[in-house]
Amino acid sequence: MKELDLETIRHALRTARENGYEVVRIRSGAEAFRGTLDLTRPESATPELVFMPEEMDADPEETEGQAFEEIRAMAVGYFAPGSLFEVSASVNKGDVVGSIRALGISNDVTSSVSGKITEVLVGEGDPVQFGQALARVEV
Amino acid sequence: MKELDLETIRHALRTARENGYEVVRIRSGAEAFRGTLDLTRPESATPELVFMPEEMDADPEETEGQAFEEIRAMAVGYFAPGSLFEVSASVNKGDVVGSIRALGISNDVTSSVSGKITEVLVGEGDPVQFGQALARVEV
Amino acid sequence: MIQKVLIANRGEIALRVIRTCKRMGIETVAIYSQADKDSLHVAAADSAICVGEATNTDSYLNLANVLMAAEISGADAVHPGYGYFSERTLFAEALAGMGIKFIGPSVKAIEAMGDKAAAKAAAIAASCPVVPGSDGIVANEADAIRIAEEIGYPVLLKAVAGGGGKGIRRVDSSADLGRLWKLAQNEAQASFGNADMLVEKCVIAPRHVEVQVIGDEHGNLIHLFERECSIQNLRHQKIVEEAPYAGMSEALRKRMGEAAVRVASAVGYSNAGTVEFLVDSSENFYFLEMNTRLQVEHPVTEAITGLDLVELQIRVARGEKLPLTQEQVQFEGHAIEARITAQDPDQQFAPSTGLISRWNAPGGPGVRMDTHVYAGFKIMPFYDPMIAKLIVYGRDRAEAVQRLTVALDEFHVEGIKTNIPFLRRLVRDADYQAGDISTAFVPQFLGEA
Amino acid sequence: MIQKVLIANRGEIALRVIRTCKRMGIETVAIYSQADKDSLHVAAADSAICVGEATNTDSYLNLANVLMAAEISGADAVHPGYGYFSERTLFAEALAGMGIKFIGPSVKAIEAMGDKAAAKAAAIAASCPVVPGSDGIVANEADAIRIAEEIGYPVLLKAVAGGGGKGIRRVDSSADLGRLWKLAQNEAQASFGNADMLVEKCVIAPRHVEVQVIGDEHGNLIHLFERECSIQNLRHQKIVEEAPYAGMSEALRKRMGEAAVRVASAVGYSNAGTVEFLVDSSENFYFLEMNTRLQVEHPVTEAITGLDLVELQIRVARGEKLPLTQEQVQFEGHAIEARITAQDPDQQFAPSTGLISRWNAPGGPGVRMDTHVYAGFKIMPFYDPMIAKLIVYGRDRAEAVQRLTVALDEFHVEGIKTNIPFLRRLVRDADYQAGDISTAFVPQFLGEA
Repeated sequence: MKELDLETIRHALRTARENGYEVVRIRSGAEAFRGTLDLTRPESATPELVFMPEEMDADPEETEGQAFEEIRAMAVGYFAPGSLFEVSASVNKGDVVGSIRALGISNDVTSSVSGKITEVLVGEGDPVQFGQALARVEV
Repeated sequence: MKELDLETIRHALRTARENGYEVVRIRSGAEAFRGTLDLTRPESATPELVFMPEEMDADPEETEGQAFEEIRAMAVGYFAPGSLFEVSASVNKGDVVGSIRALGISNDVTSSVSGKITEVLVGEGDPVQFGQALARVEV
Repeated sequence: MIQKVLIANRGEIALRVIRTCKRMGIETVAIYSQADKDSLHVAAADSAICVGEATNTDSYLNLANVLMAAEISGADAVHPGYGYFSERTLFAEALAGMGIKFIGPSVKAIEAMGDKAAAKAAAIAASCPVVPGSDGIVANEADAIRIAEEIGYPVLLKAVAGGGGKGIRRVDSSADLGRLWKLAQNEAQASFGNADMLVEKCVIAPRHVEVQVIGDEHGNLIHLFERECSIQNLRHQKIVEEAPYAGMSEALRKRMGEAAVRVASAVGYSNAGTVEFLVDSSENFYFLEMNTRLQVEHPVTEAITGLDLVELQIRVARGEKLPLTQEQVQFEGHAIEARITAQDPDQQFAPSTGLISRWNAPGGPGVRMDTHVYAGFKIMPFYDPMIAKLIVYGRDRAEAVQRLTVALDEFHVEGIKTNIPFLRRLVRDADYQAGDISTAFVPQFLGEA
Repeated sequence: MIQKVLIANRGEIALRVIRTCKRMGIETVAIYSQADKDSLHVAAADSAICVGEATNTDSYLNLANVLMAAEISGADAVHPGYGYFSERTLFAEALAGMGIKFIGPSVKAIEAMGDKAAAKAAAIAASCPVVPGSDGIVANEADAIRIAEEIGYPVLLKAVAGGGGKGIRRVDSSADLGRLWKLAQNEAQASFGNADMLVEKCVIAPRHVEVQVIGDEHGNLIHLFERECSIQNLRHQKIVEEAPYAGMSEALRKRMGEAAVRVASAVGYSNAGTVEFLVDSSENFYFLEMNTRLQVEHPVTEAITGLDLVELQIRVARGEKLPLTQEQVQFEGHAIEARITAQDPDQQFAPSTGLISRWNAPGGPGVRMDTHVYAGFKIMPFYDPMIAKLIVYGRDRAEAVQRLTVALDEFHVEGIKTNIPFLRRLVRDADYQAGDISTAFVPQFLGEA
């Protein structure tokens, strides 16, 4: 789920209006918006509002121009690494990197990205929950 | 109490910081401030923050260049108008415009502004609460 | 022994179960969907396991993920709450296979009561009155017409696999039966994967009265008096429930309580369950169905008996004998529960979602709040619209109604629409205040309003 | 008749009184300072009158404004809550002169108990044990030394006009007495406008146990059992209170209840009041003072007796006889109240102000919340730091302590600092859990922590 959804923006605007702010800058992950509210209009009228994408500052973790993503568990169970599941291994999107054993059945874990594994976060037999990061990949 | 106290500003800043806003503009009555937050510093550090008085936009009710203020009750009791308490009367700051009777004692009501009364909001014997608007004055 | 319980549910009921577990010194594991990460049930548990994305089928109804959450957590028991897997024998069986205790009745009892025809047969065998109708599944439309003419219109067509007010169609004359029979069968097939139907006499404007029972695994079974649940919306979902049924004669209370115990005993019932009845204006009562789980409205029973039903569930699940006999169960005072839902009463109760920007809940003497939400919580469209239960207690019904009225007036929510304005009007209705209610109350009230 | 009540107070206690008035069908008028316009007590009342600016002296303690608010509102009665004007005879007298009923005891009774020396004399006359000490006001330092040596150190110097733990100094030896005598006199003069002092034996590590009484205006007076209030902070302010005092023998309960009724009767007491005692480890009890008003901690008495104390106050104020006799008052179970304050336990409990950005209050079975705040409410520096009362009920003390522990763990507040982390540690203390407490508990606990 994306954090910066319409609801977030609506909430920010409401907060801004209630507090009398005119400029709203919202940042979330790789997205940023700047909005200007016309506070002289009543709330029910269409707000005079312009939201524009902004230049983002570099993320502190990405200062060297690198980007990281994570391979995540899409099931609850016990993890078993595949042969590709090790630091420095190159993976392609869709590659099977391991499996999650649940109720006696093995479910493949595929990489959601292409890149080089820089860190493995779970080991053989570790219990994992849905969405848990299994490995970091430099993309 | 003035609305725009330190507490309000602190609250606005906290809200701004929590929501990732960088520019905070606070307006209250005749005062307005604009602040810029440096969000890259941790909260405990002295914030990089400049608050400066701003030019105020005209109040929608003052579009014709007029400004209104209100004479307010500073006690709870029954109101009795004085001779100046009528529409079109000119009052000076400090003029006695009526009284509030409380526990058998009459307490003078003085005008907090100079100008012309444009509207009277209470009549002889009306009960009034603290802070209640008694009359509108064009200043 | 039960030392660690996984709660296979979400929201207020998960939080409710966690509260009792913590009080009993039992470790708790919550499960949650990605959309529910900020729910109070997650914060309250000792640990929490994410079981999937927002939608129910991806998370709370993802059997493999929920079972595996129980396994990897090391829980020795699972509390199912209500809804979700609470009445699914597959779930209870799978847990048994994993050596994890299901906090609820036996698979056999769930099965016996999950099939409406079998449940009705069990009630008849236990000398409990049932609504006149077909002796089991009706083979075809012709049989349905014959039975309807025998027992007299109006009749109800009920899906064998339905429940909680779902899968029911009223038929007022033989002219309508053919069309509605097909419709009802199709709906039942689509909703429950089972098109089998019953035909039942439609009791006019009955009260919905249910009896709480609880049994241990040593054959002891008692009832904890009744709840009056006639205030139901147009979809037969309960909105306002109370205990006791203040207008009930002591003789009827005794007869219904005993009948409920007989029905439950007939299927070897253990743990908490509810036997639902219709009661007509002449104090005739008819077995309706049995819910083999904790009920949403269980707090009103807790309020008048002073018992903690979740505690009793856990104690009998760990093999203890019931700590009290039928004679030791007493009730005092009157309790009412109002279900607070994120629904817009001005828009045909359409679900309302969004960020709760203000949540000023009522409080003070005699007020209990059960909720997983708070100011700052975002209501998502994925789940049941019930976001809180307001339970009030008074020395008698009049005092409870007064407390409910005051509490609803205080309850102030912004950011989403709720049914609170509707409830405020409802509790001011003269018939409601007089206790003159039936399942026909809300339709009439909405027609008048 | 009482048809319209002005509540001459703010915050949770004003809201608490409003709740009962509304339930009884009585119209309510709130008063508020400009700083309190968003408090829930203002929203809950039928109408509200602003009585001044933020500070107490400008608003809630502005006698003319509060009296005139009562007059212009058309209220026929005023409930004073606790603190503020609740024990000021001038206020009660002025209301009487305006033909407005003061919901509280007679001016004579307030006067008799407001003067510590007179109160002690009344207790002695009613054959109620008192702490050994001066027979009334001590004339000078020399007399103070003589009495202290008679009764033995440590002794307490107490301002005649003090109360609620204020205006008390402990003296451990004759070497300190001279200096502390002057200091205490100066403080008493500054705080209460009255430098008169008593000297009393300091009972070591006593329990603070108080008895709730209520009388009607026809001479009937009963007690509603005791509250154990030994958990007090370093300023002698109660933090955690419970009812009953679980470790008390039935014989002592009976003796103290009867003594409280005798003391109250001796001054012709009507309405609700509390007789406070010290109890030593040998079950000796000593009259301390009488509070002639509703007490902060009254909800624990409500929880175990099922009574609504504000309702009883209003009923006797409108001339009704007490609706129950001493024999009809029963208690069941155990209740504990924890005062939630906006104070930072890591900064010597310094007051904390600001916007409450998150307020996730506990709930569920046996939990009562009394508060006027919510997420979005701004805590101002002008008032008492107590922002909420958490009251839990259980079948016995152990269950109540468990519920309190669970509830405190759930209680999540952001934006301001609260004493909740301190309370969480306190309820986990082994001595606290065992009920092994005294007024020395908190100082010891803080020393250890």
